[in-house]
Amino acid sequence: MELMIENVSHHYGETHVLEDISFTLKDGEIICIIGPSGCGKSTLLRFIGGLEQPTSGQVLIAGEAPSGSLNPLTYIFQDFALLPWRTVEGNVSLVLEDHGIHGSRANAIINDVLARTKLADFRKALPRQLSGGMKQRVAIARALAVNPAVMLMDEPLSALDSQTRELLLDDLVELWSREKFSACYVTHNLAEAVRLGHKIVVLSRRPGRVRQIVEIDMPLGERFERMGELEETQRHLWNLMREEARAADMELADVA
Amino acid sequence: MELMIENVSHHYGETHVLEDISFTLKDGEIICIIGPSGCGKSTLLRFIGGLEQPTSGQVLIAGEAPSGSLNPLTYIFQDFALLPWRTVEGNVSLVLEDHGIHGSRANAIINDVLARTKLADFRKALPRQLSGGMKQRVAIARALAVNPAVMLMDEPLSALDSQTRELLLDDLVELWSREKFSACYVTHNLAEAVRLGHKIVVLSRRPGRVRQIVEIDMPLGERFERMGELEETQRHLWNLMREEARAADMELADVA
Amino acid sequence: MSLDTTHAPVTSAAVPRPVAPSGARPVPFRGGGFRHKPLGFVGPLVFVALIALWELGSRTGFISPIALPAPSEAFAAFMDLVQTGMLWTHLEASLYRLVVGWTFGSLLGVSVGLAIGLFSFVRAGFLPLVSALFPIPKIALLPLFIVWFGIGEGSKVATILFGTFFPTVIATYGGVDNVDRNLIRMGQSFGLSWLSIVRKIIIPGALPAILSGFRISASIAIVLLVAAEMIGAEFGIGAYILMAGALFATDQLICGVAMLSILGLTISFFIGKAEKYFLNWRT
Amino acid sequence: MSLDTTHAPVTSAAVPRPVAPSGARPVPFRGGGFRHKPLGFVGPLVFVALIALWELGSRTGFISPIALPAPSEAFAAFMDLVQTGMLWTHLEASLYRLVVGWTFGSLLGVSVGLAIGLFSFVRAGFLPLVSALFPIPKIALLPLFIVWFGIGEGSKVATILFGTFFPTVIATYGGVDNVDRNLIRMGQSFGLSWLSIVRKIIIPGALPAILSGFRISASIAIVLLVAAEMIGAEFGIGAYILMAGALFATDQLICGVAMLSILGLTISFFIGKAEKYFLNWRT
Amino acid sequence: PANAQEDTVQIGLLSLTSHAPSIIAEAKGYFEEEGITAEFVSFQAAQPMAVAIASGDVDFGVTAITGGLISLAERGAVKVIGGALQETPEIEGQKILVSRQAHEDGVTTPADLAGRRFGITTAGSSFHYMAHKIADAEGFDRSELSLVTLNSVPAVIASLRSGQIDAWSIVPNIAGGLTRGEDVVEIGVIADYVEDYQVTTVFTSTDIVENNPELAERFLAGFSKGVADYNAALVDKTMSEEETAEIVAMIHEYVYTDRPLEDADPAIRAGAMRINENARLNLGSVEDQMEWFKSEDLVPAEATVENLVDTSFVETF
Ligand SMILES: Nc1ncnc2c1ncn2[C@@H]1O[C@H](COP(=O)(O)OP(=O)(O)OP(=O)(O)O)[C@@H](O)[C@H]1O
Ligand SMILES: Nc1ncnc2c1ncn2[C@@H]1O[C@H](COP(=O)(O)OP(=O)(O)OP(=O)(O)O)[C@@H](O)[C@H]1O
Ligand SMILES: [Mg+2]
Ligand SMILES: [Mg+2]
Repeated sequence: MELMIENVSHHYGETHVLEDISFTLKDGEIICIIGPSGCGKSTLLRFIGGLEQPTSGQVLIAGEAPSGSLNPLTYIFQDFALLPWRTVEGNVSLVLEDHGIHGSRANAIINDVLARTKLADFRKALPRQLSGGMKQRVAIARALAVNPAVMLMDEPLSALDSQTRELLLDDLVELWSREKFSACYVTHNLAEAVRLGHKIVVLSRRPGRVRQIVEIDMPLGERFERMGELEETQRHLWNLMREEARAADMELADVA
Repeated sequence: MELMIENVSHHYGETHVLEDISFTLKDGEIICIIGPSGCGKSTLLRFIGGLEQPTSGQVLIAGEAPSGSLNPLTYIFQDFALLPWRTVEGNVSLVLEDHGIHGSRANAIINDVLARTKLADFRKALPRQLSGGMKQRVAIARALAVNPAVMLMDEPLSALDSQTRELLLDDLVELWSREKFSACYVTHNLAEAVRLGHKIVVLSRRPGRVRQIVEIDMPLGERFERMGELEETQRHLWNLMREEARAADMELADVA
Repeated sequence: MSLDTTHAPVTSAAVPRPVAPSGARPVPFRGGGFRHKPLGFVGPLVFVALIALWELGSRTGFISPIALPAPSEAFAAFMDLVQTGMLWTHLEASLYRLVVGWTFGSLLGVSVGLAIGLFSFVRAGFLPLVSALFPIPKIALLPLFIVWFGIGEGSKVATILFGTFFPTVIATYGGVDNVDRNLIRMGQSFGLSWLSIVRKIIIPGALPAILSGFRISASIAIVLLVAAEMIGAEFGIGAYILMAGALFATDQLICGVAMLSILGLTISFFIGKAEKYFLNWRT
Repeated sequence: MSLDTTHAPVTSAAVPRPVAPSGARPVPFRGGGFRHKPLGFVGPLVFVALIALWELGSRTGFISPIALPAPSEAFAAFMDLVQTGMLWTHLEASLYRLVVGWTFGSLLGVSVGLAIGLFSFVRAGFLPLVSALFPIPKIALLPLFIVWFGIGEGSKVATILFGTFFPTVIATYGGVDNVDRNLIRMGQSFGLSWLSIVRKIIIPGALPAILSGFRISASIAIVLLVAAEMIGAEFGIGAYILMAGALFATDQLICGVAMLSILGLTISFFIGKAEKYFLNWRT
Repeated sequence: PANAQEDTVQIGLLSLTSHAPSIIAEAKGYFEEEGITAEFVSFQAAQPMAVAIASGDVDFGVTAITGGLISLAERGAVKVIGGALQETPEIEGQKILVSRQAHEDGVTTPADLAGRRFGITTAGSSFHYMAHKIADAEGFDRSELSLVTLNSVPAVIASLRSGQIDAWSIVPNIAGGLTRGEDVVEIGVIADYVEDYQVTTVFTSTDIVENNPELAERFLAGFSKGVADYNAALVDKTMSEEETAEIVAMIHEYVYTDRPLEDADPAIRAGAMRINENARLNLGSVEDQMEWFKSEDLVPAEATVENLVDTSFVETF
């Protein structure tokens, strides 16, 4: 299954947010989207998942979703978006219930995804008892439960402290290595982008335009060991973004 | 002026938070404190600033604060701690008013610190109009206004996105190069620690103990260019912390 | 770097455009609902429709005149008030009681609320008292109020004062409790004096809660107006309503009730303005 | 790496201990104040002291018996009620009205509140109506209530029902509005049906606000009890208070008022329990 | 005349001795003789009782003619069908009272009431009417009496005793209780100002008058027997002490229930006023009251006695 983003532009009222974005997400590929604050990354991701519709342009799917995929386009959110009144288990079963999966069938899926995210011991815990890292693991487990074809991740690690982030990054790489899902991964963190992305889409300051698409061929599994080699790519990205980031940071919000 | 932390231990009720912490902060030196979530870093920093008192042990000051220092031990907080109802200018003048500095004298100080933090154009802005990076700049300006001898910083950059963080890190290095303040800098981010720290105090999981104190001799100004060389130190720190961080992350909060 | 091939920088124009294969279809849209379209015109429409229906019902006799007067009759009663100039007399009397009772109730309430919020001893001593006295209906105390405050303006103002005092106390100390502890800690870390912290951090920080307490206490004050004007009031909207009730002049009754409702909306409008003005620093 | 000297790992025991120079002094402590010490004993103490003072004042004649009866007299009135068994008769009558009125008012209020929160049309049409009717004192409508609902339980229950309906509506739609939009978006992103989102995300998310609305509506219901029992009630705490007021039996009046206060505290205690139970997922 | 048919009627009641005839009629089985099962509904004030009769919750009641009653009659909801309490020259009537303070201040006759505070329950109540009658007769302007609306009799009493109002007028049994104390002084009687004042009337819903007049007749028949007993026992005192005590006990079931019978007994007996035999109605007094209501704009200008009273049930004069 492939996703094509075609000439997407968007306005929120007077605010021109995105301008003529086009790229393709291939099967099993991870695309990282980076760009300064407020350039429209989250907005773009909402278009890709069908949660909002762009002013012009369109997002197309080609090919069939793999059989057994309950929800081909599945999000992982920055703020985890767990229901605080449901246990870990309940949060996962939430997304199965609407597909009529209950009882032992649901149980089997829940067992499987919790095992894959190292959460088996926390089945009955409530979100408030979990650390940020664990919460995001639950969100990942929930996403895995619906067997997604494409994962849409909006800064999934940015609410975590950097050590936990490091740990989860490893886990994501491991998950991907076992099962080559495709993903759109929005981040501010260049280190993450070079650790995870097959392609990195660099957006300009608002209105977001595609400044460059950087491809990295190194296999994901090797990148942690060979970070030094990626240093240059990261620096290249930083040079692309530095001025724009500074300008975006200095912008006064025009709230009266 | 030097700060000595002597055998500090602390309990919050039943929770044993810190155990026998000792180290010295010398004049003009930046000490970074790293450790897994919940190991008591913030608590330790509150002891150092005199905001709380440890169960046992003590924090001592030796030597006189430099003349003209209105508030020798000055904090910079993770959440900025700006008064949302005061403008940038008002937030800085807040800390001067109580020392009887008003009018043109205050104005001169405010002008100076806003210029040093590149905020001169934002004098009349309210916090809600500012991006996170700008807010933290205001907090830094406010801290500079009282001419601190020691800056106590509790994850000052962790609420910012990584590009802004990068920018502010540069600014901090620049500020330090001009005026060699001493600082205690709590962070989760190993990259920050190796960029800023003369010494790095590594704490263990709760109850926090000093696991190791790592010294880095490379001048701060050169570190950005020579990050590759620091990669090994960073990896060493990560190896020290990895397991502890994982265990800390997996802890269930024991809220009923 | 053998495997790490950074492509030569390409400008956005040169980014290769994907070509959609023939089987491609748009992603399904699933973000609808749960968002409020502004339909400002519907509100007035519903109002007008309801009043028209009511008038129709009254005219055709479907609504018995004993159960409810026609809106036109209530309006006629209002025009009577305007023409005889009694409107101002009643309004003036009621507003005076509202303003005095509410002002003192709020001032006292804010002071006590601040004290409860700031001092452990006051809190421990007074909070249970406030919780115990809050649920007492003021109307039950009217006979005592006559003895305590007389039948003049005293008891009327006191009724409103008591009614507004308790919710203001509760809103204020709640506001103080909710002031960001980090801001207070910041104040301490810069060595601000106790008074400075209270004046510059705690009071402005509690202001949103205090203002929303005012909103509640204002509506309570209006509700209590009728009870307050039970005792020896010649003029006032509450007295007007009570008299209409005694004479079973339902047109005047509905007219008075509508005036109270409009008064309530007006006050809440002004408090909204005050919030906008004082809390313009909020996001 | 020439300049970057990582020292050989040293265990914490081996970390060199700093030796304090002679001039060293502890950092000044500046974190005091603004923290509440639990002083649970002060509350009851203040209560007891106040009541003792009041009794003393009454006994010595400092407080005129017309102005306020001695607490012991009010207590005697209470014991009278207990001994004659009238306590249960009054309580039963009042509780019945409270429970029925409050239950239906809350059910209706939650339903209308949900509708306002979920459907733009309902919101646009009903919200102005709710805002306009909310500030109307129910006591002003008593003459009409008699016509509409009769003098039996109908008008009493209706008074309480109307009083609780509006705050519940407001709390509920406020709660729905404040449900984290991200959770709703999450539900949509997983393709949950509209009904699933409402049932599993919006209603539990609005529950805290709805429960705190119940707290408010319960105290309003108690306040309205007196007004409700103005109309042809033989029994009930409100009727007891009104009767006491009519006879200037201040001992009974204070006794009745104290019973209302205790009733209010009891209900708010139970709502607190319900909150603990239903919202145990909150931090 | 005994009637085969049994009707249940709701009778509105205030805890006042003037409502005794209904109580006696019920207790002595006079209503039963008329085929009526009586149920009493207690009210704290006359106004809600009138509304309840208009809405059909209550069938019969006895109260003063008030603005509310006329207003409801104008809407075709209620009708006065008979008279009850009336001032008669031979029996002690309503008293004019002033507070001790006012008395010391020189208010010793009703003529001194000009510029004084006179307590009333509500606008359009009988107290309102009496106050203006005094003013009219004493020749000062009605507006010179400052009327204080206190919404309930107890509030008026409290205000009078504490000197917060200067004057009030009230039936003798309440007046007696007040003047026995220190705080209140009697300065006149209403009979001097209103001739043969028809204080209270019997009324019912228009529905009954039009569709079930026969029920009203039976009620009045039972009521009249109660009136006769009441007058005999407490006004004319022609009954034996034993029977009188029995009557007092019956009344005590509903009046002064908060005191033991021993205490209530004198209060019930004291200052009982005559209730018209056979519920005769003084139409002249009613007309005078109607005129006063209109002159004060308390009722619609088009209100008429014809709309208020149905004269077909009892003798009028
Ligand atoms: N629903 C909306 N209505 C109006 N404006 C919006 C809306 N959502 C986002 N915006 C505006 O659109 C712009 C892009 O927002 P978006 O959240 O997509 O940026 P982003 O790149 O994700 O930023 P960040 O890096 O801070 O997450 C911002 O200026 C934002 O204020
Ligand atoms: N005021 C307090 N009362 C009770 N326990 C507290 C208090 N403050 C902190 N703690 C507990 O003490 C421990 C250490 O807290 P602290 O905030 O110092 O950790 P930290 O190292 O700063 O963590 P993080 O990396 O998450 O900021 C935690 O378990 C916390 O729950
Ligand atoms: Mg975003
Ligand atoms: Mg911390």
